[in-house]
Amino acid sequence: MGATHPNIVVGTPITWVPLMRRVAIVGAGWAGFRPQVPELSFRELVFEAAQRAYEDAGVDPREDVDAFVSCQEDYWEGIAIADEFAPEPIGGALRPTYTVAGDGLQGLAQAYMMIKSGAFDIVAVESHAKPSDIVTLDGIYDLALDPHTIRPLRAANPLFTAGLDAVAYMSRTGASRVHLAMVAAANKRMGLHNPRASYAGRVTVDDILGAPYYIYPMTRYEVAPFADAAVVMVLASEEAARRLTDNPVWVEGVGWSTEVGTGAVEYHKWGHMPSLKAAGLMAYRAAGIDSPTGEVGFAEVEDRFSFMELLSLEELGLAGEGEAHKMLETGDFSPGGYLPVNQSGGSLSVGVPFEALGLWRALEAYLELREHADKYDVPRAIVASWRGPPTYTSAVAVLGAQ
Amino acid sequence: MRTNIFVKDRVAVVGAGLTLFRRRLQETPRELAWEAARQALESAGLTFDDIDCIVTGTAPDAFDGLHFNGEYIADAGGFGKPTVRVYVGGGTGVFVPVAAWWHAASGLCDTVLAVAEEKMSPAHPHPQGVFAYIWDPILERPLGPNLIWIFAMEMRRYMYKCGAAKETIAKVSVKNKRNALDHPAAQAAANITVEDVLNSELLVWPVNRLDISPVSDGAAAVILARENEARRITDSPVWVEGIGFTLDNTHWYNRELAFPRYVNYAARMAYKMAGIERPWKEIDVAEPYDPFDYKELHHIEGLMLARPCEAPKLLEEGWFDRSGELPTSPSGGLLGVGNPIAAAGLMKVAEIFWQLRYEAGPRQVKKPVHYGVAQAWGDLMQAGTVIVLGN
Amino acid sequence: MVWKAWRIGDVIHYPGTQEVEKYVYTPGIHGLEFAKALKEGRILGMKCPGGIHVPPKTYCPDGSPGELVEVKGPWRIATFTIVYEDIYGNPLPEPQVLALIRPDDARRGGLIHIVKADPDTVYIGMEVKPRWKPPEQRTGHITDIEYFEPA
Amino acid sequence: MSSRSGRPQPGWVNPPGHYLKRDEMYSLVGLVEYPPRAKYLFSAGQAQSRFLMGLKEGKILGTRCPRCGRVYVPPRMYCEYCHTHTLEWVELPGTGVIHTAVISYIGTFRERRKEPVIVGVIQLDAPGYTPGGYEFAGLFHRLCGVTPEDVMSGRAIGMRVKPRWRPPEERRGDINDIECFEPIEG
Repeated sequence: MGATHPNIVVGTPITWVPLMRRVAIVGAGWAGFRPQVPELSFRELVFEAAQRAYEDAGVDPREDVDAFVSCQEDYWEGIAIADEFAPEPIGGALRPTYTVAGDGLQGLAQAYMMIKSGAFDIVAVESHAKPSDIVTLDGIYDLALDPHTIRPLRAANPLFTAGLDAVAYMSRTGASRVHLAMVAAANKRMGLHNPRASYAGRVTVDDILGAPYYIYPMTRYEVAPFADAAVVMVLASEEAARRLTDNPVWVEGVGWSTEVGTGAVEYHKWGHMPSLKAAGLMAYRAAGIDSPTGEVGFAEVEDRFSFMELLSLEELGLAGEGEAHKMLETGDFSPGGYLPVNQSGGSLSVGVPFEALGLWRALEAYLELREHADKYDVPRAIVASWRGPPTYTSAVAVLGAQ
Repeated sequence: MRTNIFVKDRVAVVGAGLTLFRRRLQETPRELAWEAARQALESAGLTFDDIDCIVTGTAPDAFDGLHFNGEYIADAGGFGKPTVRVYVGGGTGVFVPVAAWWHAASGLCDTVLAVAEEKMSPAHPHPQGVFAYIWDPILERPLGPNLIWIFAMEMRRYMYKCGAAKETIAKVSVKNKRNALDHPAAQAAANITVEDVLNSELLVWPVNRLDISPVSDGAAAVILARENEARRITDSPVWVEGIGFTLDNTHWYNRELAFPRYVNYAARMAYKMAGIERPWKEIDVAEPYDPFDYKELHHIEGLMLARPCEAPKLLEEGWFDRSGELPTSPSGGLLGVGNPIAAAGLMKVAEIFWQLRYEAGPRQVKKPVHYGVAQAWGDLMQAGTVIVLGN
Repeated sequence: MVWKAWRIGDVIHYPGTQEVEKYVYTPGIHGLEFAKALKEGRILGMKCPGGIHVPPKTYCPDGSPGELVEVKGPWRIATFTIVYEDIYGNPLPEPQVLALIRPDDARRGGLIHIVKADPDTVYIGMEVKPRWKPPEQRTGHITDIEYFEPA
Repeated sequence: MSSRSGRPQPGWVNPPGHYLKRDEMYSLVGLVEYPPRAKYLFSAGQAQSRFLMGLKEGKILGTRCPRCGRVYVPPRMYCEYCHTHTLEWVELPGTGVIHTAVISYIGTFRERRKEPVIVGVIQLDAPGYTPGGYEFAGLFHRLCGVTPEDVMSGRAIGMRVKPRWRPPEERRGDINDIECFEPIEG
């Protein structure tokens, strides 16, 4: 340690090297994104996504990739120590490979730090989910609830904590059920243009308002169903990225935060999402953004539950507190509006591939920035994902094409 | 992977703490993690406010019986902080500070709390049952395996390849349980003989009960800081000189079991980063992972602290005793202190930290120490995680 | 995929579990006191810098150890939801009202519990009171409170 | 000790924690006992499905990597060393040698077994590997016809074995369609 970087003029403090070291996404691949993928094991599904990602990036995983990150949780997989199965399909066997038991976006943040540290040049991040392999989904969710204060109540639907948040949010901001339905209808329709959106449809606000409740105040249209999917992304340092591609998508900043552990769910600030706010601020700081107003081209934000899209926009500073539903009314968040949100259709039309959810949002932003960066005044996207319920961890990434 | 001349910031360990390791603790997993964090912070003269980021580690969720177990203990270092749980099975304990290293080395966090927790006692009728679920659900689980099988098979292969006798291997258990007598957190410290090991209950030949570490609850924590911060906190920081980790393929029965190449690759990565070329000479104290007694020898060879098949001979010569040439598991290891899986690995890192600060009290090794290595293993004979510390 | 098995029936779906007979969760340090108090029909909270937190969880958001105190009502609904369908979308025979119920003297948290009331009448700020099981049936669990009902 | 005066003691000195005896734990007020529900239906996928179907027919099938020539048993749809698809299926004779073997006196939940069972790793005869090399095609299974003395003396290691199949009508497309591996006579 203490030696100078060969590319730096002698006398320049070493401290500057990684600070200047930018991180880019140079390739991405996906597979699945269907309600069920019965023909493939989760390993084969991941392999398909990995092949596409490495082809996109133009790298050989056995030669060029320095480390591999896999994002998954044991109980989702039905295997204790599920990381046993992580290395082979992504080309990480006998290589530096590890698991993040968290959202794919948290895995992306790990890769970002690994590259920033200066020790790694190319890192692959993988996340996958096969909810269709789970027979007792409610039983699995039950295990996530505090065994003393919540689980014994035998709540009829373990996703109910989202309902508690939704009611608190609506009461605080004055957003109505119509606004929630507008979010769901818009996302379900936008998804019709997305090959990954299995749950898209020509749904109207009236259809939604007329549907029976799932968890008050939301209907089944407003709660994202589950999907089988795998996503792999390849991240690289600036030098490596320039070598590999002409149009890298830069990871300008990342942030992540846990508000309360699942052992203290009661202490959550209901109707808010402080973890999302903290993650956003962290990511903005890393990206050098003081205020996101006017600094962002589009956003892919959390919408597992319809109200979450509005709440996310507020917590991320993309809408004033209690303003998101008003901006929604004026079309600010529609394609072509002030800030297009969830043009991919969001998770409401793509579904929830468990831990791959955040990485999938990054994938959508990456593809859009790569193909259509010129559509935006500022070719920069905010990607935000929340892990819950019942956890209160969020992760945010700022991606840019410049 | 590049060598550390490209790394911006040196990162140091500045504090470490433990809870008791016991079969049944009253604390919830979340409380255990917090207690360990508190011990670490107090020993470093810090408060929870001083922590920027948290890295947590727990091994299989199926022990604690908590889905998202990382989320359950996530606030143990204070609410509202960047928290992530990393995971490589049994190797998690050493991997937690490895991940914490890049949190600090990247410049994103100044101080990082690395905390690992495990509570094995909630699973009934016996925590051993949980291990059934780490096998391949289609090709291995239907054979009704017990996890000890895989260790026994590896141990048998190692004995066969290296001509190591059960009597020799048992000496690891004797040494570690004796070392643990000086550890206040220890669960299985004892003064036993080789005969005691050989005469204990035969579980899976060649494994007897005293060849194995016990079922434990417990937590451990260390605090890492960037150079400037570390120098402010303490005048004797212990530097993270090298990190290494490797995950081998899933099919352990498609590989030679006598030599742990996954540990070897991880060790090479860590030594390369630390600039260590002759680990058998340059490493002064080691904490190889020892859930089973033969595993310590196996891992010593993987860590290149002995040549393949040489460790049993060196053990006989007293090479690995606290007063020896290269003391291993001076803490008492998992065999002596206990094995709350993820926490046990981090306990090993903490022990190297105390050894390098000359703070290990009665456990302090006799020789002067400059470099120490801690290592953990995990999964189906797959994961090797290594951290090299220096003072 | 460069090739595939011929028909969907040619791929196998293999049943498995990740279960043990049971898990035994110890209540923890504050949890034990909280449980004992429930048996006596009292509810404890935790004094933290900034106010009382319910339920007690041994340590406060800032990491400091909390101090046990008894909390007094009145209890109000801080937020609620009504579950109409289970996670698979099967309608429940009767909708279930779940709420976060906070005593007036607490600053943060509250008890998550079931509210026995007509779903249409529940609102934020509604005063409710715990309906305790008879003392001899109490076991020190959160279910010692059968439900909350309008006060 | 290099410690300054007034420096806090190291974090191992007074480890906190409340130890409980077994009975104490069960009599704790507020103890929650919970039987979990965690059932799955694992997609075996392309490779393992075909392998299991092969077992039903009394065949041990593997896949061959077109680049490095390794034959994988159990098969996978990809080569983990070359990261490429493996398309070609190979039927193996099923014979091989014992790589390691142990005698288990306990079951999954650590209960004592009435009869010990001998299990081990079988290194199968398969093309694509260097003899005596680190990697090989193999299976983990029960061993029969091997005595505890064979295992303890080390005679078992290197012994040539073949699968003992269950009768065709009892096979279900399951790893247990092979009853065990047994020594080849002579």
